[in-house]
Amino acid sequence: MAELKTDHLVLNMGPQHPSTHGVLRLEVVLDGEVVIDVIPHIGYLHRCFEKHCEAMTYPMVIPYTDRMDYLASMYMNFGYVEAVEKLMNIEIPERVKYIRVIMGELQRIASHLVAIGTFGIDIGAFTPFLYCFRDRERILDLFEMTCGARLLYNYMWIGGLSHDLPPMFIPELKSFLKDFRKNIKELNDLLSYNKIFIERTANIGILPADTAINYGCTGPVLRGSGVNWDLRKNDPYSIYDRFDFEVCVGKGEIGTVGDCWNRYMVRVREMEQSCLIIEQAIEQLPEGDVTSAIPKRVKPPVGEIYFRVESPKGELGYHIISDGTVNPFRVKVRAPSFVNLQILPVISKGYLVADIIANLGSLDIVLGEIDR
Amino acid sequence: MGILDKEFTESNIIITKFDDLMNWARLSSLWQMTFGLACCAIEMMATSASHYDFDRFGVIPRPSPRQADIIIISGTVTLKMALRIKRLYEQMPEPKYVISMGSCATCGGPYWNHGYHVLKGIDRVIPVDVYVPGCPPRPEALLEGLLKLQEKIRNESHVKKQV
Amino acid sequence: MTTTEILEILKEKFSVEQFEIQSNIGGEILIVPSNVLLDLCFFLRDDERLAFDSLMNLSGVDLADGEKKKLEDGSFEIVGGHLATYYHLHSFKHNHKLTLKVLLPRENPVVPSVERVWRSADWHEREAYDLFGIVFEGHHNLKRILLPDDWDGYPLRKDYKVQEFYQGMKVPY
Amino acid sequence: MISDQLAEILGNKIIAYLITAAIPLFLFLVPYALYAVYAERKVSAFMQDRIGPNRVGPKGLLQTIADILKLIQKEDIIPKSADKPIFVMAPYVVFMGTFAAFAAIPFSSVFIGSNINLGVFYIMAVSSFSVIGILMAGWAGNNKYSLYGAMRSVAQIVSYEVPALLAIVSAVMVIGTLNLNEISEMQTARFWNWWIFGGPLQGIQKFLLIVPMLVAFVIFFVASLAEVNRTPFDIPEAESELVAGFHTEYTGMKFAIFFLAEYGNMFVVSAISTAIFFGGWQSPFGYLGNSFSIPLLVPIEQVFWFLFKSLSLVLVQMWLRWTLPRLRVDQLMAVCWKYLTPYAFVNLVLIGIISLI
Repeated sequence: MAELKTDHLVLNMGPQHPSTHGVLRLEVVLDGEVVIDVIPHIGYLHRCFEKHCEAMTYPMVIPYTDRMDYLASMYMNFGYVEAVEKLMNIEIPERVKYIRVIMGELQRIASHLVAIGTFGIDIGAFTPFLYCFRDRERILDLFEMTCGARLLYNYMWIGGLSHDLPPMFIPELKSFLKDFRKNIKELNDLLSYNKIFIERTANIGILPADTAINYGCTGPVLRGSGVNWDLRKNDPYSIYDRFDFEVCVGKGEIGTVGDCWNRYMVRVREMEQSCLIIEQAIEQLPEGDVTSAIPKRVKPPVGEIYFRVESPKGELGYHIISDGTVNPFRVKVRAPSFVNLQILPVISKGYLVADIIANLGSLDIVLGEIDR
Repeated sequence: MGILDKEFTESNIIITKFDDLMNWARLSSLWQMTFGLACCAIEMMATSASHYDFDRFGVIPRPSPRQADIIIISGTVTLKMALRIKRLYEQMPEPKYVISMGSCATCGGPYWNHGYHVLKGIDRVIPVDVYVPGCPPRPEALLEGLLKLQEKIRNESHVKKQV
Repeated sequence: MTTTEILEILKEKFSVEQFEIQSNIGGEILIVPSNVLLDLCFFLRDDERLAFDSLMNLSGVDLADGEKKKLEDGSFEIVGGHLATYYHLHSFKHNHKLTLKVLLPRENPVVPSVERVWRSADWHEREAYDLFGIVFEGHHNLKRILLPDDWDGYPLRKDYKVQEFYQGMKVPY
Repeated sequence: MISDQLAEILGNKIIAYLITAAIPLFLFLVPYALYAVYAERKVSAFMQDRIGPNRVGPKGLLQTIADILKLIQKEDIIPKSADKPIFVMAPYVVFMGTFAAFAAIPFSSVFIGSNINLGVFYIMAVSSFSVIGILMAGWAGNNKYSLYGAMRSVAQIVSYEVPALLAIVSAVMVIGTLNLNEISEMQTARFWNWWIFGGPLQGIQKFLLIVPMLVAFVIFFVASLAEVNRTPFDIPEAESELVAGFHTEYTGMKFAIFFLAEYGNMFVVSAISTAIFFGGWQSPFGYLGNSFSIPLLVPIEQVFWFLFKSLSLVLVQMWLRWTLPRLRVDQLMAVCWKYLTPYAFVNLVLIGIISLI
């Protein structure tokens, strides 16, 4: 009898698909349910950020940085303004530094909450997503209180901030942190240590440390693979060297180091660490004027800089080239998700269709940042 | 007729004209397509989440365009994506509605000038019923947009010719 | 390790005269010719003392140092001059950084692909190809990544002119 | 029964049968499904710190009615590349399985569509009819997601039928009848006579039976969750993977019928659990009608208790859906063949031994 011929099935996921986290398109080659290959197609949200930068002045770029990683806008601002300040050699007031850290860490919590919630949806648990959004809403309230915007803030300016903290901010923040600790515990009970959740995520999409480094992965993806690397600790910028916190790495107490569960758990633990940083920052917060160092005219000297910060997704790098005019000559953004997404085909091969979704969720990508 | 009309609008009787009933059914159960593009999609998700709760108005997300009534274009539409959106729109069954959420979807938003790859307004590709301004619109604004759409549906008619 | 010290180590294997150190606000930059780039990158990665195990960023830049030619419709075209690629390397092992810069002629921007050295270069190179038209020789899948396949021109070049229509949709506002 | 009386009035048997058949549909199934969907939305809202539908009618009570009216109005799209006859037929085949099962469900001692001797057997047989419909739907849509959903669904339902039936068989072995009405009648008087507490048996046998019966119920309940495609076994329509699974291509009323069938199925499996393990239509404390000597009240009470118990089980299904993540397809099969089926066999043997004592 002649052997039965079989063919691979090509499944097209996205750009509209409930769990591609935006407008990512995946071309999945399948043998039954087993994944032979995954080819990500990006660019469905290419908004020409880098072209805009060349046409705008330095301060005008800030709102566009907001719109790159729209889940972590504060951090996008943070990286950009610090880079320009370095380029111009501006010394900013102490209070500004502390407020930036507080905002940055709050944003990290908010971003991780979305990552965790949507990961829950990918696995099939809908309720944790809403719990995460409930907590995130309180962080957004804090931001709104400060600068009036919920999602895209344009809060950090070159040399300072747009507004000082309102008087009620610190007490509200304290009460949020108090409640949030409890909610993390609830989240752990509901999702992190759920038997089905563990079955679905542990030992799935294992990413060895050396592969992660070679592929340029950073942030929770790299730390999930057990590499103790956090720019806040290892290459401190701003005032992160003044705080006492722990770098969370995947320990592999459930599953293997580098699997989806460990990547997920790194985020949960990082939220706790962020709370710690914020608490320390509140205690040390000095008085002062937040707008005093804002330059009248932003015109950096000829030169270039590659400045990187640890955004919630990983290493966010700004490569800014200045030709001495008020417009940046070139701004290239090293977006963490852009690099992290490359790993998806590597960790998905040989697993099942459902595992692609789990892997993608555990990478926590944002398309705005990938396509820019 | 006039007396009866008043009777129906003012008192809480459920029996009403056929048109009104059908319109009422459509406006009360606008199933939304799970479809987000960019920043506004996050606000759209926030609108569906606990704090604002889209479900109150009968809006539930459906992953398949075949079962959806409204598509909320939430975010920047790029040229690469525009054709896909058009196809998605065509896959939806009539009657279907479009909410253009945020300034990017409405007119290109901040990307209107130098955005070589951005479509300047989704209305160049598919017809839009309600525009919601903002960058991004707050969830309240999206809810307002939904109420406006409901108002629009309420005045539609199966029988009468639309002008 | 500073760039000068790294250059000392590189002396062992390469003729250093072809390298040039450019001083700069954000750290020194090592300008290298494109023909030794691949060997250099392998060496930088594999040498124990350097161990640059990760490519953090790869940027393409249009230096626009050529001659500007006005066209009839008011736009301009750049003839001659250079494009450049930047490689921001980083070592997890020693925690030091290095920036490489390769100058490429604008008319024929060809540079060896470092994808085989660091896999993270894959998409970065595709992006540079997409937006600048820099050709990376030896790349396994050099296609447009952000823009659609049938797009005209390289948008981030300084003399880029937006096309009027794309598949029937008007592009400018 | 009712159909005979109708036949006398109308003079035509077929019309009479058709009318009788439609009664449960309009009297019970459609309103139930509508309000089950409403309840589902309210339950999920309650669990997620939300309010849920509250704008349409008082407390949102008319929400699902609006939904169904809207679905009727929707354009009925049949994709060009679809296999048209099969595509059109599929939802009705799925629904038929569910609907036919209602015939043998004992709502009370007098209200039962067909008091056949093979009730349990009949329901299990007829409800697996929906597999064919699902496969038809998945195939005819000519959509890869649909096909995946259908294939998964078929594999899942066919597999889970084994532990479900084994669990029922083990119970039926002690019970000694397949007639659902008789089973319900047996568990009379007080709730300790329910089969989940060992049934109306006497002495040591009753106490020995408690654990195996509980196990049988749990196995049946888990397997039935899988049969009706509910979380954690909802992989055939797994939203995050397969968009909407086998009904991806369906619009309007056809989609509504799938929905109706799904909620109908949820009730059918709950009804079987109720009839076999939880005393069927029997009241747990005795009847008010008997104590006040109003015999007419008893059947109504029976209907109440039956619905109460079944709907509680439906609520449990909803509760599980909004709490648990979803299993993967291979894990699903592993749960079935590596755990549930062997346990069901062991349980069968145990119950067999106990019933010999």
